[in-house]
Amino acid sequence: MSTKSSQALRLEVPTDFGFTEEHALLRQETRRFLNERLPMGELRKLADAGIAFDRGLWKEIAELGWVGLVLPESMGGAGLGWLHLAILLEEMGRRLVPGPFLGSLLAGVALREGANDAQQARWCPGIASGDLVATIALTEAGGAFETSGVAGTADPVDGGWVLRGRKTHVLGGADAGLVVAPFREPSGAVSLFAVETPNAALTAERETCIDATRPTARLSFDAVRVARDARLEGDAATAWNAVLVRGCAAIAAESVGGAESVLLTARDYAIARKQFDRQIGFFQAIKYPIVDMMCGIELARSLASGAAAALDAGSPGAETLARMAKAHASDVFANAVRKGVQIHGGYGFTWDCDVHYFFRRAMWSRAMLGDAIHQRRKLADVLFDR
Amino acid sequence: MSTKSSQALRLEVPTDFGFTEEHALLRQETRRFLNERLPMGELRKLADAGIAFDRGLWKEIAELGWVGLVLPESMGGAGLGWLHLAILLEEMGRRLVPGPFLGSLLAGVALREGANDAQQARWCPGIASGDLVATIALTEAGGAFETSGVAGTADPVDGGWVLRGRKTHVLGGADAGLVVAPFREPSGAVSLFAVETPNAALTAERETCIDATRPTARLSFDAVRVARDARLEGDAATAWNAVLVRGCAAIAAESVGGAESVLLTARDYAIARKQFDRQIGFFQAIKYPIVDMMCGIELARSLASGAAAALDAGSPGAETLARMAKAHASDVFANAVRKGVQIHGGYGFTWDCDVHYFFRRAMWSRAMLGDAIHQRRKLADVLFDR
Amino acid sequence: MSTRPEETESKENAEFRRDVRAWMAANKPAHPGFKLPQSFLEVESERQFEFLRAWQRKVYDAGYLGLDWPAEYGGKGDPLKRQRIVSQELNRAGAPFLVNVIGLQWAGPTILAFGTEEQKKRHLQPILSCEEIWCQGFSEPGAGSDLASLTATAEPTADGWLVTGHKVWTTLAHVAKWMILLARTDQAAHKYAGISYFLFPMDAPGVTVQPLVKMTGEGGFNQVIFDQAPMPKSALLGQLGQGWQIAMTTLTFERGAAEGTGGGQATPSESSIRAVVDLAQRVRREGRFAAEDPVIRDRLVQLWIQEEGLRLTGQRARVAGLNMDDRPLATRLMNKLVYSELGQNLTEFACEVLGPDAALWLGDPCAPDKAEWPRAYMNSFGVTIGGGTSEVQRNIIGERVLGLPKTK
Amino acid sequence: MSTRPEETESKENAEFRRDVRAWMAANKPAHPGFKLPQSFLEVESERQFEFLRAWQRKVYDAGYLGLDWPAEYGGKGDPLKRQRIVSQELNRAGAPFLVNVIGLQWAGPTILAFGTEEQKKRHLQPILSCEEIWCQGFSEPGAGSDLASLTATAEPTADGWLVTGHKVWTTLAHVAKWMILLARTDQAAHKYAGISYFLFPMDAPGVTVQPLVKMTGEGGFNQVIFDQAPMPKSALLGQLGQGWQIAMTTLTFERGAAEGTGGGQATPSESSIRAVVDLAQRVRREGRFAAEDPVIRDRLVQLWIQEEGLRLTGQRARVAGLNMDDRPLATRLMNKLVYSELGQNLTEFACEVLGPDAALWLGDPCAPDKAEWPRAYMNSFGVTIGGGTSEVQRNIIGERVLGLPKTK
Repeated sequence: MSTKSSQALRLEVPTDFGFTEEHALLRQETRRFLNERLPMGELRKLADAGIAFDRGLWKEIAELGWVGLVLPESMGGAGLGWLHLAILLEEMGRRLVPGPFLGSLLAGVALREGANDAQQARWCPGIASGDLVATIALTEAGGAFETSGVAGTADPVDGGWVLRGRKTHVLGGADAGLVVAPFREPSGAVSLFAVETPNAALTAERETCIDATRPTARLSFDAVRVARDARLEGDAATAWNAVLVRGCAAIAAESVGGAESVLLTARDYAIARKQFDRQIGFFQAIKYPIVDMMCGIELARSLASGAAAALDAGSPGAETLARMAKAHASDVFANAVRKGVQIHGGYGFTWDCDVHYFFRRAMWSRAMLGDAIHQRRKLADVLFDR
Repeated sequence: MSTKSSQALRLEVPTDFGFTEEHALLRQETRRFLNERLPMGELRKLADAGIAFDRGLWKEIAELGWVGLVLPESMGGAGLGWLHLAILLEEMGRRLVPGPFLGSLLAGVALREGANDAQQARWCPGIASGDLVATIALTEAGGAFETSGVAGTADPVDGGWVLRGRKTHVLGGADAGLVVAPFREPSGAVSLFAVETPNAALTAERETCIDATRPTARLSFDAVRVARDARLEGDAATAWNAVLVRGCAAIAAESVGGAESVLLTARDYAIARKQFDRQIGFFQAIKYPIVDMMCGIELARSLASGAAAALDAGSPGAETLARMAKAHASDVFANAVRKGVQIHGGYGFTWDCDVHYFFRRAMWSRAMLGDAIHQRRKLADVLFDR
Repeated sequence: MSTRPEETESKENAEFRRDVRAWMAANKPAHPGFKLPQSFLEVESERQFEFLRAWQRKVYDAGYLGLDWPAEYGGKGDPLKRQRIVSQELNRAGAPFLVNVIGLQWAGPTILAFGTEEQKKRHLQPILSCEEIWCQGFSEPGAGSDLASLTATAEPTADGWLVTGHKVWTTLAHVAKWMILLARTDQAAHKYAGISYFLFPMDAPGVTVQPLVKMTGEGGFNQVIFDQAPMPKSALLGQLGQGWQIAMTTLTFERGAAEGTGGGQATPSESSIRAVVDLAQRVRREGRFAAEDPVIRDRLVQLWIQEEGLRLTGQRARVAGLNMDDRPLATRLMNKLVYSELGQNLTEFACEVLGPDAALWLGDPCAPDKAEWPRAYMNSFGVTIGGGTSEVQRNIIGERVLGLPKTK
Repeated sequence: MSTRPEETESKENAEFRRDVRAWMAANKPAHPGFKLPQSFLEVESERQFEFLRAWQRKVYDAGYLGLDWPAEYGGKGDPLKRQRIVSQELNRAGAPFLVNVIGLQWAGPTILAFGTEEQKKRHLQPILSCEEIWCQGFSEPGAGSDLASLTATAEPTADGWLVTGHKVWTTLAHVAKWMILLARTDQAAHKYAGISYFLFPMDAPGVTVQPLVKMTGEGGFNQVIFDQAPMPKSALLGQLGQGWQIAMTTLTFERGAAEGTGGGQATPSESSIRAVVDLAQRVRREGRFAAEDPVIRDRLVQLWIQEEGLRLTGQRARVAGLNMDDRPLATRLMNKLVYSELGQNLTEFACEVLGPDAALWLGDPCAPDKAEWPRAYMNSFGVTIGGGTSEVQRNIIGERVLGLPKTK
């Protein structure tokens, strides 16, 4: 962890999370928009047709200002905080919004934290407006999310760099106009590079993702030639850490929303379905897992919004809270879908039941950016001061 | 673990566990005797009066041949197998039989595995007849059960040894006529020594044990002078390992019995107690924990009897099974008492309810000879072949 | 992880085991090159089915199926022990499963117990030889856990019955020749007493089989619609109105509470633990192998202990004196509950071990083990739900084994 | 682990907090040398009680109790926020708990909500000053989770009622001056409608207080037998037959669903996680510190995450927009369930960390932390059972928050 443990132990969150009416409005409007634009039937159509990236939907989302929500106004964004984003992502998670949103979001974080003014000016407005789909290549084969796992290389050549390596699970990797990715320089230092596409030496192969709403790809950098200023001129370690921490907070918020949908679906089924002449929600075998699901979700929501508020406040405990939120929300979501299928019985085991779409998202979300086992190992170092 | 992993992976258990009518008879007779001799009211009297070692009961038990059950007939024992013992211990666990039984049992194991003929002839018949209460000092401050944790020292002096050290949690430590304990020689090697009491330099302080049926003590060896032949003349490592493995198997079997009692108590209460005009066992909130308790107990019983059968067969997988049995039975027992208290509601929280006696035994049994976390760490080395 | 015991086996049985093992080694088919189903719940394509049918036929022809069934019905009349040895060796060899599971394990034993001489003669041998596949028509859309609320009816005609109704989760219905069918023959009778049990010919007119798609996106089970579908008098098994009682017997076989006969296996094999260990030794997480992570090791050992406990429970269940005399059914009735949840825990954990690559799905060329793990995890719900949900199992154990009051 | 937020606190509040903190540092009493109870459920001896009563009195005299209660009843009429700051600082300082918990958190707020002007004037100030201790007479031997089946009766007389019945789990009854009492005043009425709520004087004749012994072997709570015990007309709180409704309000306070007022605290404090970390850093297991065992670290982090989640939930619960609009009560009603089970998990785990020394009990000179951990684990059942069992809590959440059908 980048923070000193003595600092990280102070998990200050602003009193009352600095919550304002504005946040409530954002939740309301987001929910209203998604209820209309992406009811479950519509999501099913996209997912079943394998349309993980619907450009029409993307355009609408971009016009609502979501993609640039947390980018500064100077970069074309709305300049809002991470608590806003957490609310937005929770609502997006409820509806399993497909597309490369997270990739663009985190590419924006990388540029904001790790690029110079010229680089930010060049790419950020396009990202914020949605015109430039961007992404960040977070992992390579072997599944590491820390820079220590970066094996791809960047070699300086006359006037630029040659990039070689293979990145996996890249969100929107086959659709992005800009790929931010870490490569290791001959000195051993890891730097971030922003690569515009198309590039003849950069090939993207779509992955068959368990979650059909996630347009992921494997990228092969086969001696990709880029200009000198493709290397982000900020502190790569800082930028990378910001991406990881904010990525954890983002997936946590999204997972809370996904789990919430499963909870409501299971709740409704427990009320509607009858067996033994009773609504099945009568039975504590059904009731208790739903209650426990809710309790888990509420704690996860607290951690996710607490992490967001801490990020907004610049609290040194933000990383700890973000990792806690990721660990807990991942597990809560995974547990919710597991119980969700079971509660629906035979119907839950079919494609017709909505739960499996959330099941797939939960599998994806748990696996990305470090699962709970990984996060807790990091957190133990904070808790035990080593 | 002492066994080679390639061997340990073959967890052979004799088909049908080599079970005979004799085993069934032993269970029946043991149960009948304990039902009469040690009904819960009698156990309560002993425990509440702090009588962890009732010599009358001990004499009866000894006369039944329990103490020497698995010692060879040549040493005055009954020469029966560990499957017999597992059945006996399960029944003893059901009734929380107080006293130093385990200590004498494991001292016998140490002598059988690690002493020469003369030493065996000197002490084993007394142990088997119950006339000589023996014990083994398994742990020192710091709580290690492996010989690597032995800090007590044995220094050779003219014609004998001087022993120094402090042993904790010694079963029957203040009542035993013979204490077997490991000490480290100047060479670094650990040997087992058999010390007869009383000995002026050996003081025993009774511990206040959480389980009032366990007469444990702390022993201080303050330059205890013993003769040369007090050192057991067999392979100490083999003997120690035998004690640990058989100790794990024994506590596992006893824990199965304890958990079984809690199960039956909870079951009966769930049938007798009414709330909301229903027997509380109607509610799945009560029914399911009881069912899960039963399933856990049945698996633990299988592991405990499997381990015993493997010990009888001399299977190289016996250690693995014994550690599995200890890990699982400890957790099952601990979980049973936890749920057992909760199922009994406010009554379960009182001294009047029997469950707390089992609760205390479960706490003791989990903690001794390595808890589940410890056992699983050892087992992982077998499973992962390192 | 562990092999079956041989040391105390009789000389004859040990010899038999050696023969079976040798035969398996020589005859186990090579992988056909196309995706094989993980269990009989997932047989989708014709070629999968034909491959599996041929394998069962081969096992039968070799004399290794129906060993404990009477010789006059195609079996051998040997002790059950012999069939158990075959099952163990099938498992050990990693051979394909026997596809006619419903026939071998549920319908067959039920017919043996309740069938007329004629029915036994007619049905049992083609089950063993895999000539005739069986499916099961118990559940309905409105009658799942509450099976007795089923509404399919069999209306009497001059020479038999006409069936009308809707059955779901009918695994193998698309290839089945016969169905064990529960239908209501007396509307006026008590919920349980009005049900009868039939051996229904799937080629009757008025039967429509529609595939259902599972949460994995795969097929393998179906719904069956009956519209005045006729069956002859000989279709009735047992007495009219005895259906519920017979069905409970079938479910006992299905849940492995009674010992599987005929062949086939039900528990998550020891090899699945080994497979996850193997996986952990291949997968890297943050630069080191998953197998080096103490938390992963601890979790996997927990599952190993459960699996070993379950295996030994199966062994112990056959030894009266090692069971609690006041609940002889305990170890048998808990079998399905424990193994299905263990299987779910194990496959879910395997997905955790996988790390980010758990997100790669069937058909992705880079998916570890061809995405068998997330697929197996999803399919595990077929087992915790099918054949009586875990919730129903817990009720049954609580009520029938422990004598707790019924929750209804 | 974490300290309360101060940065965005108003200047006045921050100043107040500094004052409180300074006062605590100067006035927190030294450990008296005898065993102190872990909570108000365990006050056994006179000296324990007097020590705690003196401490509460001191806090009150300093002006730090009842801040949010109206000035005319002994309070200060400040915003609740102020009292919350005091609670946080009490916690932070590791000060003894406030012994009159039932008065401060359950009886007091209920009287504030339902009492007559006279009752408020009479009872509230002595609660704050600890002059008059309160206990609670709700549960009976046959009425635990099913509280409404209580059978204690209050028979009307010319100038009040005569109480006959049997109450159990009456914490502090042996030192209490008053009891909030539920008794049946109308046998003919519906189960719920026949109950009334009284402020009963414990010094009435016909009252017998008998200590109950807890599973730890310690006292601290009691049973109370009423044999025609008289109380005056002024004892009735609210309307006759309104008892059930008022009791539900009290239970809401008891379970922390409504914010505790008056002072005192309910959640397992962050310091308990820190204490287990500290323990793990002292205890050796097989030669290395428990804190070095990755499995122990992992488990403890799980508990830490829960604790932090619960703390943040408390913070968030006060912010409407951060809660689900369709279940505003969720975070409050789940509080007792989650913290009591977390406390149980944490104390049980501490015993695991202890290794063999977990077997040393109260009074053993070598017991780590004077055997506080096994004792705390046992006492944790007082919280998962008392004030409505975890089972009752799950029913309430399922039914009142999620709208699931009642299980009865």
